Amino acid sequence: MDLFFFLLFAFIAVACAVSVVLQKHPISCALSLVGTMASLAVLYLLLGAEFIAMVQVIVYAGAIMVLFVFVIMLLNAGEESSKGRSWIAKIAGLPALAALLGILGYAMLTFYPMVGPKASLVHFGDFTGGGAKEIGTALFTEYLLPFEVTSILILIAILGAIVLARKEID
Amino acid sequence: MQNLWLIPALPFIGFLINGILGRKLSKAVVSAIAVLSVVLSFGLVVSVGLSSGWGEHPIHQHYFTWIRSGGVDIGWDFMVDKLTMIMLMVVTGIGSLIHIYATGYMAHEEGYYRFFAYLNLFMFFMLNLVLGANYLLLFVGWEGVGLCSYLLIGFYFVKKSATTAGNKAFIVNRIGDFGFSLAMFLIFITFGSLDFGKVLSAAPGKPVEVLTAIALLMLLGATGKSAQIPLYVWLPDAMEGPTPVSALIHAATMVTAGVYMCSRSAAIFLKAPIAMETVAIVGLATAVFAATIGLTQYDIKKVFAYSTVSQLGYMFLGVGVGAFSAGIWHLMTHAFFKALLFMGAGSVIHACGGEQDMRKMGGLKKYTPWTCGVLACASLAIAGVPGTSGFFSKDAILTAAYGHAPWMFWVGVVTAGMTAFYVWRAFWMTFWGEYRGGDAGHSHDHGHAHTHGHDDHAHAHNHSHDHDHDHGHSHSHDDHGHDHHGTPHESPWSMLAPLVVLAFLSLAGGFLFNVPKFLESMFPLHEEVPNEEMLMGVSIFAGLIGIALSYFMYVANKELPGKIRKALGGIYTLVYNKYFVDEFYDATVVRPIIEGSTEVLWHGLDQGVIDGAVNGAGTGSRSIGGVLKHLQSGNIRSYATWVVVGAVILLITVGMNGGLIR
Amino acid sequence: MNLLDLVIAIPAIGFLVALIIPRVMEKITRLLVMGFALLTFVVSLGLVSGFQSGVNGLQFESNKIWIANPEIHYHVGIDGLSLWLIILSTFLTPIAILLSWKYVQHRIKEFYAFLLLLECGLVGVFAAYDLFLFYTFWEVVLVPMYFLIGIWGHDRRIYATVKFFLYTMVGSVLMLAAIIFLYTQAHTFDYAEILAQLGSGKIALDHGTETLLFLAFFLAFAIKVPLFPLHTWLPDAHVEAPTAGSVMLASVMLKMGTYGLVRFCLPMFPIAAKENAPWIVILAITGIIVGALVALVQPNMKKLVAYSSVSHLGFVVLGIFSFTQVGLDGAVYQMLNHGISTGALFLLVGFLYERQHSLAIKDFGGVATVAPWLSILFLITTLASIGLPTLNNFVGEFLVLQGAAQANFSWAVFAAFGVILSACYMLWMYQRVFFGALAHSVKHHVTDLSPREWACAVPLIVMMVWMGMYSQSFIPAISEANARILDRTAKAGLIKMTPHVAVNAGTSNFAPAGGGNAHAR
Amino acid sequence: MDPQVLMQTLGKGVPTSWYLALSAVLFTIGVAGFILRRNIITVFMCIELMLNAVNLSFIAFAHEHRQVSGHLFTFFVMVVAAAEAAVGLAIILTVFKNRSTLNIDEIDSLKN
Repeated sequence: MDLFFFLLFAFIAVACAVSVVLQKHPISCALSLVGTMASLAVLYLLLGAEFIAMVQVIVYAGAIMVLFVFVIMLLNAGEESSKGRSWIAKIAGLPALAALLGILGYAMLTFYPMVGPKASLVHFGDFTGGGAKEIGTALFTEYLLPFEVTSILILIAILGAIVLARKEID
Repeated sequence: MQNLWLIPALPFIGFLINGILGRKLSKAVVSAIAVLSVVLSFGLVVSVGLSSGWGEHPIHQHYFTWIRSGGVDIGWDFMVDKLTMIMLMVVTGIGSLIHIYATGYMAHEEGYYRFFAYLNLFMFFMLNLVLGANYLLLFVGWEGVGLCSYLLIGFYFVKKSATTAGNKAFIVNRIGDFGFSLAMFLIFITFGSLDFGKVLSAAPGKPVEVLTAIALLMLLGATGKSAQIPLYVWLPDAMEGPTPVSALIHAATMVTAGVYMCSRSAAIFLKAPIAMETVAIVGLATAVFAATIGLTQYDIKKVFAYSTVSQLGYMFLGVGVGAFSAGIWHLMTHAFFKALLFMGAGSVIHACGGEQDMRKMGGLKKYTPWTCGVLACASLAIAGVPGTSGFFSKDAILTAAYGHAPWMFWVGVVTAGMTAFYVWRAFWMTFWGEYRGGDAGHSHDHGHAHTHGHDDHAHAHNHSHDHDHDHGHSHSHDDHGHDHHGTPHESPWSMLAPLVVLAFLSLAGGFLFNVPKFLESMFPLHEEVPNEEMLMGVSIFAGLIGIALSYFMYVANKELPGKIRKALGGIYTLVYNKYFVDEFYDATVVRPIIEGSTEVLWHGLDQGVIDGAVNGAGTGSRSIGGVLKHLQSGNIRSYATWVVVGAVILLITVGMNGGLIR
Repeated sequence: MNLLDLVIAIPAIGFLVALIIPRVMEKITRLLVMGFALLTFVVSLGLVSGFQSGVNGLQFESNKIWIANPEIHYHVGIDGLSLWLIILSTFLTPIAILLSWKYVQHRIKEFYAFLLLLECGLVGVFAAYDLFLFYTFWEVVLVPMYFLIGIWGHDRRIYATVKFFLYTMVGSVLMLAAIIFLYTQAHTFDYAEILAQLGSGKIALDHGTETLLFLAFFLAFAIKVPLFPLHTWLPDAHVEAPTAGSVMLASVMLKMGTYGLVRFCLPMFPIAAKENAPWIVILAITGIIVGALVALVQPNMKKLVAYSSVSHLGFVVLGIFSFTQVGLDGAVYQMLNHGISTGALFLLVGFLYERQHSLAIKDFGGVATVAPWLSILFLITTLASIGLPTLNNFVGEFLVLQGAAQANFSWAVFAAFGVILSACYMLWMYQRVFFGALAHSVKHHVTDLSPREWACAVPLIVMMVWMGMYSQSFIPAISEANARILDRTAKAGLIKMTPHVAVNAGTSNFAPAGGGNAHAR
Repeated sequence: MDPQVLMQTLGKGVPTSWYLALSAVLFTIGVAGFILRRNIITVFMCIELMLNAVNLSFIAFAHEHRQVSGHLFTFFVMVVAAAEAAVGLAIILTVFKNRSTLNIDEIDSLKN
């Protein structure tokens, strides 16, 4: 079962991600991205991260992506023009990407072998430390300071957004 | 206990009051302060003299430590001995007279307060120079009087020629000071002190070479301040200043500082025969050289200026041949008669409404009898007519010169003859014959209307400061352009009274003050020279010949000078143009420095080589940057690509080196 | 928190306060900044009154750990050497603020804030006794000056700032390398500790290393001074800088270089310093003469004064490397003198600029007619600058030349040429600007001093006279500090004495009776 | 690689490395989008995609080490992402307002 769900949602995630890159219209991209995020949420659940999976769906797929869609609608963004002049992206981009993928894959598979007795396995239900209770405990004890800092960060982000938006009024 | 510091302090207070508040004070108050401060200081000198037996019992007073560092310990010390006493009397006495004279002479000038402030400041520094008990204090006065000389020469500061002359004076003096300061360094290294007492008492024990070096460096200093060859060039130009300044600074006091310094350092000079010989030769050469120039000049002040240079040469001759007291004597008598000559000339200029060219004067004796009379006294004295003050001192020097080297005596006698000639030439040209000025004579002088009379408030419109006359003539004008009457007129009594006093001193100064006798304890009298009467006779004869010749040429036979001029041709032109020394210095020193600094040092070295190297480095890095700047396209996608490429390279590098974890 | 900490802290606090004040409250900013600067000055006067002579070592010392690892201390303290330089900084800052009252019209609060930051950095440089701290302050000074020239300067300000910045950075990077090298040897940045280790031989530098370290420090300082071939940033920086910037740059910032030479180069690397002294002295003398000659032909007043600074600081370097008590005292005293008199020159030139909006000499003429008091103050300053006795520069120049003469008479001979030339360029400039016929534009634009300008200029004039007439107020403290430094160099000379050094050491220990012969040539 | 062993392993669960590989793939796709796309909003979405890929790694590691820290990192990344989205989109709005374009190739004022 683990394997089935993994393969299914991994496929959906990758397919949607590719769609994000390939779709011409931003709205299509945004919807594809929602797909990726949703499937990732399922994968999180498989990994025992219930809380994060929920947050992923609510905050990411919900709030943030709505923001994106909203902006796209607001700006009435159409299909992107193919007009561009980054020769360096064309020449160096794809080889660099291939190399990046190769290196990342190589590194991860070196440290975490794919198969064999050493390979550690993910089985649904093995790890149950990702519930809201555990997260909450850690967040308000060990990670209290960073947590409070995030509140300031968000405050600043709100301020920043307001300041930037206010210019439009002037 | 006399407070010596009060002597210079009084003029200094005068300077402060006049300098700071003078603009708001009336002329009467300004002159009262200025004159009073100097006269009081003269009174103090007299009282110090009375209480110390005229320097018989030297006074030495320490006020505060000025500079102390390492071995250097210089106090602000004043001292009075006989030599100082003479100088003090000359400076304050003649200074007082000239201050009084100046109240009349400058009565209608703009910047009246400024003039007296400078004059008082000068007195302060001059008294410091004389009173200072160490070389550094002497140097303070030395530079300070140079400053005042600069300020006063450039008193008419809208006139370019005046300020240029001021600069020239200061800078040429600086060259001399360069020598003096090096002499001080050497003195300190050799003696470990700059106090006169310590240095001079230790001088006999020091090696001759060092003492010679010190003495020669001092001589360089003295040639600057006392206008000797090769640094005399500033003094004739200094006549741009108002006439009282010429009388006080450039005849009676400041320029004699070099003689004072050499006499003060007699102990060093006496041990350095080569230096003494140099002093004598420099003095003699200057005396002859300047006298020849004096023969040809037409500007009355220039004539006296060259005469001053020449007479200073005499004093140096006296010092150089070892007759220090004779040199000092001549210093004193010269102060009398030369101050008188200048002030008389000032009176003449005053009378002629600012004219200085003797060719535009003449016949003044009937307009200005008093001036004529006193100038006659002074001219007699400078010509060395027996019985006058100049006769005694000049004779003392010449006799000593004969004792040292007869040829010096003969050259000196010829110079004396020339001196008598040109001074009397000036006298005849000014006072005898017909008045050659008239209205035409000064109509070119200042092209604006003048009020007549002496009322103080009528001068409110300024006299001459709005235009800059850069006179093309060989002579220049004292900007003393007031009172343009149709005919010359006698000067007011404030000017004449000091002249009369000085006239008396010029005539009788030799009798009254026997300086060599007075200074006998400091400078032993010169040994007797054989045939002294004969020598005396020769020099008297030379002087009389000079007077007679001038009468013959400028009164009895007026065509003669023109003929002689034609006959001499090139030589006359050479002398008339002062041997082109200024032009020579300009071409060999000034021009090369200016051109060289501009082209070679500034444009060449600074901007070319050094900045070139710096900018070259800059250009090099910029051209590398020029290649690299294409990466900075501003295109976000290419930046992103670079980030990826960089990340890949970084990961590969880390991976090749075994990774981070291990 | 002792007085010295306060003197460093008050300007820093003032800097922050000035930044916080809203932009609209210009008047309050000015007054507040002025208040901070005056307060600093008053507090710094406490340093003078509390300074004890005869104490060996630092006074007002304060030593706290700033960064734990690597161990960097906030270690400050003063001796006679730094005392007066600190006072000079705190004395001139209020004047610089006051003189900019009208001149600076845009970005007012940043301008004044930077002046306070500059003051803080300068005091810190002169007080720091930890090499890293010293370096930090050294660079802190650079920042405000960069902006002062770059933002409030004249037309070519960008060129000037870049040149100024690059020149200085090159030197300071080398110095940083040397400091780090010393750290690897001594395992501390504390200067006193490093000195002790060097003295006791715990850090044994071989000859080549010592020379290299000396040169690294020397180069940083020599650029700042600036010594002759490294001086070309100075005229550009001065010409483009606003008046307050010029005043601070010439008066105090240049002294950082000479201070560094005395404080660090001499005591840490005495042997290298002595060995390298001959060519350094030759450069210094070349600087004196070339600077003066180039100043002579400058058409721009500020450039002229800038080149005169090159010449004057040549005297300072000459005095330092004469290795005599007299010369060193004179050099340190001359630093102060130059600060006062050249500061005043820039100040007065700035006044002229504010009136005429030109620095070219040819645009002036006859100023004395319309502005007599300005001319008189300028004249006094000019005279101070050319070393007239009774004014300050004379004392310094005399001592420096005397010291140089003791070390080697020919040095004094050549250096004294600079004294002649200084009269030439200053008086010639004075004549062209102030004398002569009244130029038309001058008549319309130039007025005499305002009360504010009086307030700026008079303290400087008073100091000129005071320092010229009664140098004993200042020199004893300097002498003591210098004596310790010379003592160190002399001891080091005794350990490994080369023949050349022997000659120098002999003359510095001047014997009244003997020494004359050797110098008589 | 022995198919038998593979099957045996997969029977018990999915190897962690597969999750990591997926993460790497998603990340690379995100980078590709970032480089290749010209629409600024899409580019922004690609950034979100990369963040998500990284989050997946975190969660996988958290599972591997049986620790909750990874979850918390993910949480914080989300917070930052939210803040970033807010500010970023505001910037995009402003840029669009000023330049009337969403093409990042035309927004090159960072040059020089």
